[in-house]
Amino acid sequence: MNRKNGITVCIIAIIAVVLIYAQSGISFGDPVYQDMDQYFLLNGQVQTGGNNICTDVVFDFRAFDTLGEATVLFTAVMGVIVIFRRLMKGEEYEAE
Amino acid sequence: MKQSNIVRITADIMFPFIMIFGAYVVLHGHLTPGGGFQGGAVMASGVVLLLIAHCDKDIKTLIPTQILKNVETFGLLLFGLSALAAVILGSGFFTNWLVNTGLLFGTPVEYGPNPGYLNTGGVIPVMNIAVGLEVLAALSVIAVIMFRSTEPDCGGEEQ
Amino acid sequence: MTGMDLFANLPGLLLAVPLIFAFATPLIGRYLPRARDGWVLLGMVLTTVIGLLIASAVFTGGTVAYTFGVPDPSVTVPPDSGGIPVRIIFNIDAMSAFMVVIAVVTGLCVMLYSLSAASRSSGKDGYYTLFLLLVAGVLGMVCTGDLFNFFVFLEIASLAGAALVAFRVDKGIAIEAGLKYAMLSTIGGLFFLLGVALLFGQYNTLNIAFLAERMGTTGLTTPDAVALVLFVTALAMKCGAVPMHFWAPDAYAMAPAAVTAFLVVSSQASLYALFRICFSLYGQTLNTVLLGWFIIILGLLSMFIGVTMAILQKDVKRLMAYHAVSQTGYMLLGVGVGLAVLSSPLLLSNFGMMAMEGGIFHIMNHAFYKGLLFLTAGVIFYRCGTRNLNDLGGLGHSMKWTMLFFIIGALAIAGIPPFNGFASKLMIYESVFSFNPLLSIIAMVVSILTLASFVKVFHSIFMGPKRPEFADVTEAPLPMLFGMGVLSILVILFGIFPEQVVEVMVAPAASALADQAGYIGSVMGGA
Amino acid sequence: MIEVLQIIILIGLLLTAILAVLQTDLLHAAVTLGAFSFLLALEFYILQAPDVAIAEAGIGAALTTAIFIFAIRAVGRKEVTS
Repeated sequence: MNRKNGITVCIIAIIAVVLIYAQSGISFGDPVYQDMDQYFLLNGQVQTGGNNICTDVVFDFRAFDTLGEATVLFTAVMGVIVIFRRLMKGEEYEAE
Repeated sequence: MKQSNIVRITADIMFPFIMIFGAYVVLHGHLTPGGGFQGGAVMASGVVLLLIAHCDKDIKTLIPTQILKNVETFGLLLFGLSALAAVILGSGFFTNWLVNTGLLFGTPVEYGPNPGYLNTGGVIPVMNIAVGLEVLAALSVIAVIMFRSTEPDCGGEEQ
Repeated sequence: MTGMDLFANLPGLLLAVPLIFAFATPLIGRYLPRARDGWVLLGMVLTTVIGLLIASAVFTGGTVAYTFGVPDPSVTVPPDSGGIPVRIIFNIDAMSAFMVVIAVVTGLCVMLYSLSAASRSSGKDGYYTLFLLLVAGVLGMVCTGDLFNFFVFLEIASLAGAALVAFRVDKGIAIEAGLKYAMLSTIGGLFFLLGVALLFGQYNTLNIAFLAERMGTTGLTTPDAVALVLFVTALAMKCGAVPMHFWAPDAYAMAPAAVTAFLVVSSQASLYALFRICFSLYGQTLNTVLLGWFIIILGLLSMFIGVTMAILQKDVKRLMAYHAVSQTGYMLLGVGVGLAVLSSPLLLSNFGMMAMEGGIFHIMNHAFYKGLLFLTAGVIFYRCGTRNLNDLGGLGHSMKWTMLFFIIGALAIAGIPPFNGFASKLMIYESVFSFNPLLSIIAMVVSILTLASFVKVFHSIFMGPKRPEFADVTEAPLPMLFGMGVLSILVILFGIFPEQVVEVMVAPAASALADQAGYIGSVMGGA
Repeated sequence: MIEVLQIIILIGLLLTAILAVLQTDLLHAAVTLGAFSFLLALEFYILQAPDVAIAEAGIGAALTTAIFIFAIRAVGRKEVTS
């Protein structure tokens, strides 16, 4: 058990070091390319009519992703309904 | 697991305020920080608060699962169909077909700071409301189902 | 653009139709339970029709780029943006169209099969909803040209898949398998998301084509390399390649048979994404020889370990699941060889393209014959109630059609002519032999072991005297036979006419995958 | 001033995260995780992402904790180590 824990900690440490090393190559708050952000900031308000640029991006420029995220939530609900159906109803259930 | 009166009454008093704050976040999604997801989550946390405070059988009549499921489906269909309406009106899927038309939510907006008008944003507020309903219902359904099926004394009862 | 133009919006509808049908299914199941089967079947048929229309448009007219949220979806780059794509773009080239064909055809067959297979179980609303969501997730994964959008559909497919794996809740082990699948998918998904974040932080875009272009001008930075490692880990995990294959036997064995047949397609969508990222995103920026060899070694390990583990199994579906791992190795091997010689046009035209064609053709063949095999295993379980090889026997007397379908599937997976497995395996053997003879010999040995394993299975299920406990076992219901029949006709057709299939679908897919400049050009304009 | 607040929050995040792993009482661990989410929401707010902060407060601090508590009610409070 202890040895297993040690290996787990080592793996997590290696992953952490690699990720920190990787993101140190990206300057925080000062990206090299920022043209898409600028496009959103300059055109978002007029094109979509929303003052909140975040919502403009989420519900207009990337609305399809939002539908996807809503679907993820719906999938989770259906999964919960399916998996808990025996505990909820206690009905007889036959396999396949 | 019955909670004390203090918890129950506090939850009862807090519930409408939480719901109104959530509805505010949803409806003003295109003007102020927040939106459908955030407001829906806030409203769902109100429902969960009720659920925790009233850990007894009355809650079944208070929060019927089937209505929540129907609200969820309605929200998702509203979202999907308001996106599909753009195709029927002759433009691309997910086009913002209400913006700058002068109709509902269709007032044009100038670039720059402004006080924030509710009647703007095109389909963004519609989708915000749809997602708000969906998230409220979905998270509540998950919580309610998990609550009922883990209840030691009333698991396995009729829904 | 004025008026309703459905044909221009087909890529959008391809996702809208299954999603909206899935959203409405619980409502219909609750208030109109008689209409539910027809409703989900209608949804699946519509999706199939749209998918096949898109595929034919792509195979005849070239790549279709579809932008979400603009009045004219063919305009990928807004004119006032200074030449950057800002919205979500579906970039359906021949490779994507190829995967769409696999997904919709298998999906339709599995849906037909499910109509009777699920008739005895509870929770049918949830089953059909999740199945439609799984189909939508797979279709989104293979169509999208946007990394974050891919992640969203990966999540949908993973969650729906996990819930369907755990569908038979009366068995605790099904829940365990579902939980395992969900955990693995979540870890894979988060790895993928981290990789996307590393790329987005540098290049400020999520579009694969535009990322590839910017990465080409910048050169490979350290975060890019780490992101590649994360992508390859996540997607190899999701497609069940060997060091990360341990979820596959549990999930494939415990899911209902129809779901397993489609989970194979879901895994292959991850495989597609692995190839897409290696070729279209990193293609020219990276030393592809190293990456190619890495994928070849993954493939060899999967082939060999998968088949040796399969021989030991007693459970029919577990055995088939290990074979699925092993067959994934062939695809990795074929496309890996293509990737290893990508930078050398001479070797690529000599045998690289053929290896890639073989690997890609094998994706389709595997989806069909493995789907068929899983469905026959499902029929046997449906009628006999057991999947243990030691308890089965003598079913050849009462289930003649099922036996025929099983023979077709087994011969196809073992690579016996004239079935489709032979066609793609032959292409892989030939081309890999010119690359490195040893690899080809290993592939052939694995094929022989596969044959041996299936002879054993066939013998213990169908041969021998009729057993008293299976005396009243009858042939499978008609919808099940129909679903299996369509798949087996495809298996035979693709085996008899492989040249035509390769010419129409596989060769365009392989050249689309190898052609990074064309992929970038289809979004960014020009070439 | 804001830096000091940020450092305090980040130290708090680290502490709650470690505590949540080390707790053997599952209920305590769930509540610690709720505190972690709350601090994370504050941090998002300071980093000028109020949208994310509201979502994190609603989902992370309230709903996830509640669902953990429902699950703990079914399986018992003590972690079983074999």
